[in-house]
Amino acid sequence: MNLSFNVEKIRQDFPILSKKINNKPLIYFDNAATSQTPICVIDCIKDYYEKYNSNIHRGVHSLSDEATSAYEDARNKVKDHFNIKYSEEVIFTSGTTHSINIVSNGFSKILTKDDEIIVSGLEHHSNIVPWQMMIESSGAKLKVIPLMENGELDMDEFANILSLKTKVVFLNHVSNALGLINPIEKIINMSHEKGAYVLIDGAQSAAHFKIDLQKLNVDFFTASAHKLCGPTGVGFLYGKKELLHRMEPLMGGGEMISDVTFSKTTYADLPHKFEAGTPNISGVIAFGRALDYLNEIGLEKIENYENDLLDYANSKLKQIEGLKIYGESKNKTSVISFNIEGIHSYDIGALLDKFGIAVRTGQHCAQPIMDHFGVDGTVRASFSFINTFQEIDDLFEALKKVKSMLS
Amino acid sequence: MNLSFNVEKIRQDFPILSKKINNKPLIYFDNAATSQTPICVIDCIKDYYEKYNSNIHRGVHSLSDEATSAYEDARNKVKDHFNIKYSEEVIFTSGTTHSINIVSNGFSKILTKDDEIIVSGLEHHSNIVPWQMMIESSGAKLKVIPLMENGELDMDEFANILSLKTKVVFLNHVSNALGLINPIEKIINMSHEKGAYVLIDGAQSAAHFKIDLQKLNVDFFTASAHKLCGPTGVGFLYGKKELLHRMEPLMGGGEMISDVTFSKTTYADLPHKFEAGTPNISGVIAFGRALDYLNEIGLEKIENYENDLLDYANSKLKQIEGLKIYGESKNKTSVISFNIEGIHSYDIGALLDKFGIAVRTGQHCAQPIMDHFGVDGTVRASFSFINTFQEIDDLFEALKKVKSMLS
Amino acid sequence: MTIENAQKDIIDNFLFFDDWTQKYEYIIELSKDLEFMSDNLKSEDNLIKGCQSKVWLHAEMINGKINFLADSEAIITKGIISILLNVFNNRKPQEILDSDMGFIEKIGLKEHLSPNRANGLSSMYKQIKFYALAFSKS
Amino acid sequence: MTIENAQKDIIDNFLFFDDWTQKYEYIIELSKDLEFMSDNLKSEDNLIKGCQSKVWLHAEMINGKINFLADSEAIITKGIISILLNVFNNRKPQEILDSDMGFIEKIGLKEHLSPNRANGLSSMYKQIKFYALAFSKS
Ligand SMILES: Cc1ncc(COP(=O)(O)O)c(C=O)c1O
Ligand SMILES: Cc1ncc(COP(=O)(O)O)c(C=O)c1O
Repeated sequence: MNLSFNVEKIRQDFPILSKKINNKPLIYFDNAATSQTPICVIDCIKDYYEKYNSNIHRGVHSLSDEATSAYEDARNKVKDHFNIKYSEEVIFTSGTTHSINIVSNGFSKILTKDDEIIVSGLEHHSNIVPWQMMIESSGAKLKVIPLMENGELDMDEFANILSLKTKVVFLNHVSNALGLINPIEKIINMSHEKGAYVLIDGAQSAAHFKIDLQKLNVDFFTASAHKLCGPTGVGFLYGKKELLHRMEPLMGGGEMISDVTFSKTTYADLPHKFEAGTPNISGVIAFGRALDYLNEIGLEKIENYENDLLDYANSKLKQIEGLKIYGESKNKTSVISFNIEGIHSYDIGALLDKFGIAVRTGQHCAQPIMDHFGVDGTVRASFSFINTFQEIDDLFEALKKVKSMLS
Repeated sequence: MNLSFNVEKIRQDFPILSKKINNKPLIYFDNAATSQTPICVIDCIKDYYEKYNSNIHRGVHSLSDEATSAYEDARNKVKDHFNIKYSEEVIFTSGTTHSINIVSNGFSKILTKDDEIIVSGLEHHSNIVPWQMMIESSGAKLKVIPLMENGELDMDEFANILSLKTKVVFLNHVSNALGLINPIEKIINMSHEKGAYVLIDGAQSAAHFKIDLQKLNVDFFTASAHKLCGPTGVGFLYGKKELLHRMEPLMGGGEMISDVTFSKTTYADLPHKFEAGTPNISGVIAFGRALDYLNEIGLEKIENYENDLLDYANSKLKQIEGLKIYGESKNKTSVISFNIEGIHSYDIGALLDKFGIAVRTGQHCAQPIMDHFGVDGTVRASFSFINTFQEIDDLFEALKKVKSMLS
Repeated sequence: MTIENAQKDIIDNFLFFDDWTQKYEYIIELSKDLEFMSDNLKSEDNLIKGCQSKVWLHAEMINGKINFLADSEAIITKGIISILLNVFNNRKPQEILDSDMGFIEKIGLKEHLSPNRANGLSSMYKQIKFYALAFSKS
Repeated sequence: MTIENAQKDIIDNFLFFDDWTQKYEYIIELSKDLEFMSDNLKSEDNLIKGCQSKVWLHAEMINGKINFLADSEAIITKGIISILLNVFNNRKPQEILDSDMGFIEKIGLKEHLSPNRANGLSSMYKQIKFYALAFSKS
């Protein structure tokens, strides 16, 4: 167990943790769906609206200067946090889904029907549906990296389907349904050898360990603020400059053009080309503050503590007879996806809620993984650095009661 | 003058109004770019993150129920406020720009090269560029309603270019650069007679008077929360059900599908089909609160008070020699767009800022209007119900000093 | 018995419980009362959208009254269906159309009414009303 | 005089002012010192992106030093260009590349450095550095 990690002190940063559910203290094990928000991030939003709310980039007045500076500071924070080379390679979006759609739409005019794209069998719907839409308009073919029995990617099969025809490979860094960490370094290198670009969906990884995008040499990367202690409605897309230049924007509007007449429009430079309209200004600024917060604690410490939580939870939950964990592996973030024999995942979730325990149940927007395991859904308990070992004990006790009620 | 309107009391709802700029009290005349935020809306955001932050729609736990209910309540508030028939006709977006792109993208697969679309010469870039992108992919032709000398739409010309070939007419309700209110009732009726659909960009109208969408019988309508006392990064699109059903979504992702395999995806019902990914949950809920706030004051009162402000400002500003107002008309919201002879708009804005007065200068994302008047830009002072008559006096005095410094 | 009285009975039954455990144990009990639904009725057409566990609802008009058959994979959902059918089964379409769901709040199951798509109580009620409307016109 | 000294001089001049009116009157004064730029140099190519008023910047290499000519439609922008050229005109490329813009903050014009695209001071400085880099390689 990790003694250097002062979880009680950290928990004081999160006002929601004093909430009672059904008269019991909230135990929040749905961190993979959305992270909770520390008070410094909430205050940052409040501060924005109370002190310098203004539209940005084109205002001549002080409020607009102040808001613009804060907004662009946030861009630099993202750049530094993920070790990105140029700040204009950071595009603010409304979230991972929006980011992926920018890329899939951008490629829909670049790819042809002779091209192929590769997706993993572990994807969130947000990293499947946009590419299906792209395929429809470009005619490119989709290949899927199959899963091995435990849910890990079958890398031999990946080597088989990867070819010079492959133009884009897209997969998540960590699977939201199972918590499996994919071997993205390997996948990026193998793909680049064939001349294919790689998009990594980091929605589930960025909160759990440090990521160095220059070192990874990945072509596109994206994450959502709301899973990183930040607010809803904001995320970012990293893309290599030369690729962003080649792609057409998903949306047109103010900010993203440099010249408009009715017959012709010239797009503005990066990053503005992809940031049409008034952005989520307060959200972007608060996202920057959230990254500061994570760095103040230290992602390495977070990673170690969460690994300890996961080990502990694994050892406890396995004591429950009939409980089956999906996607077991050494390379996992702190997520346990499970079922109990003969019981529907919904029933477990609904009753855990009565104990004040928030888990997610169902398909987790990843129907193909559920199909792989031949299940309708699972219970997913996702832990984070705001959780305690005691809470895992509480989950264990609650699960035993739930099981006896339902069988 | 409107005595029943207690502006001093209302100003206390806006924390930012106690801000000092260059040691002078902030005078905020940039309301058309973004509105300021009342404390109840700020508290609503704070409340969300402190008490029930959670991902929505698919969670089995109480927090998710609570957040989902609040989110869907906001949808009903938008429905009621704009007198929309069905709540599923309200799509939450990241703002007006996003909304317009949903429609232009949706129509890009419906229109053919034999079709025509009509735009007004008064549009914001957000209502021009998406349609240009659409034209490129559909081949449809773009016709422009020209402006009369004062900037009003030339309705005779509109009647001329409108034909059975016209499929969509899109224009703003109120022009952001000039504040002119367009005769949208007439335009909607004339368009419908030819079988054309109409999209009204309400970004500049919704804050200033009550709008009844069923009565207008318009096909699409959109506005941004950040111009309605709400937060940044959220807006809505209203569309008639049967049209929304016909359009393909702009983005793919979680929430918006009902069934996913790698070979096929079935879209979910309205409104989810167009709300891919985790939305701006706190933003949507706070948007609902902002509409409540406006209704607590009463839009009719706001409209009357703002008209009085406009009349007063008109009479004062015209006393300044060499000052020219663009877009004079009886049908205007409280916006004055002007230049002073021989002085660049930027210089005026930059110096007004030193007096604590925030105005916007430049093209206002409406280059075609600037071209119409043969100017490079204007100074735009946009008033709202948080402004006072005294502030207009201050603007008048400041402008006289600015003018003497610059000439 | 009118729908209103059936609802009152249920409220009375639930008043009896001191804590949520008893309440949910009762709901689980009720799930066992559901009339058997044969697999061939568990078709795509009878599937109700918007519930996390699969829920099937079948309706037939018999002597002017609607006969419902329903099932679900989840026990709690089944128990809740059972409550619903206690109220709405064998009713004339108009009775159903005139009804409301206020009693759900009174028995402390309000959370199941949330527009959250995980729990499908609102969807089930919508579908029941939909059938009532369809049969009232036929 | 080194760039640093030129910047110090400017800082000293600005220290002199008690209020913003005097400061901006001085900037407006300075705008009149700008060397004349002929219309044919005001080309698309010389236009600096990212300023609200049009700003043109032309550069030539003369005896190892860069000679700048610039103009703007807005007086305040012109005044600020004038300050910039006081510092950066007739310098060797390397001198410019080694410089920074700290002095702008010291003379209280920090707002003009904001990434806000309305005021283009950062864009102008970027363009000046860009020319310096280009000439240093040629
Ligand atoms: C008339 C008009 N349309 C569209 C927009 C774009 O709105 P947003 O930037 O919130 O997407 C604006 C905002 O400036 C506007 O005034
Ligand atoms: C792996 C993965 N990709 C994409 C997404 C979509 O993110 P968002 O809903 O923030 O757009 C999620 C969120 O659930 C995710 O877990």
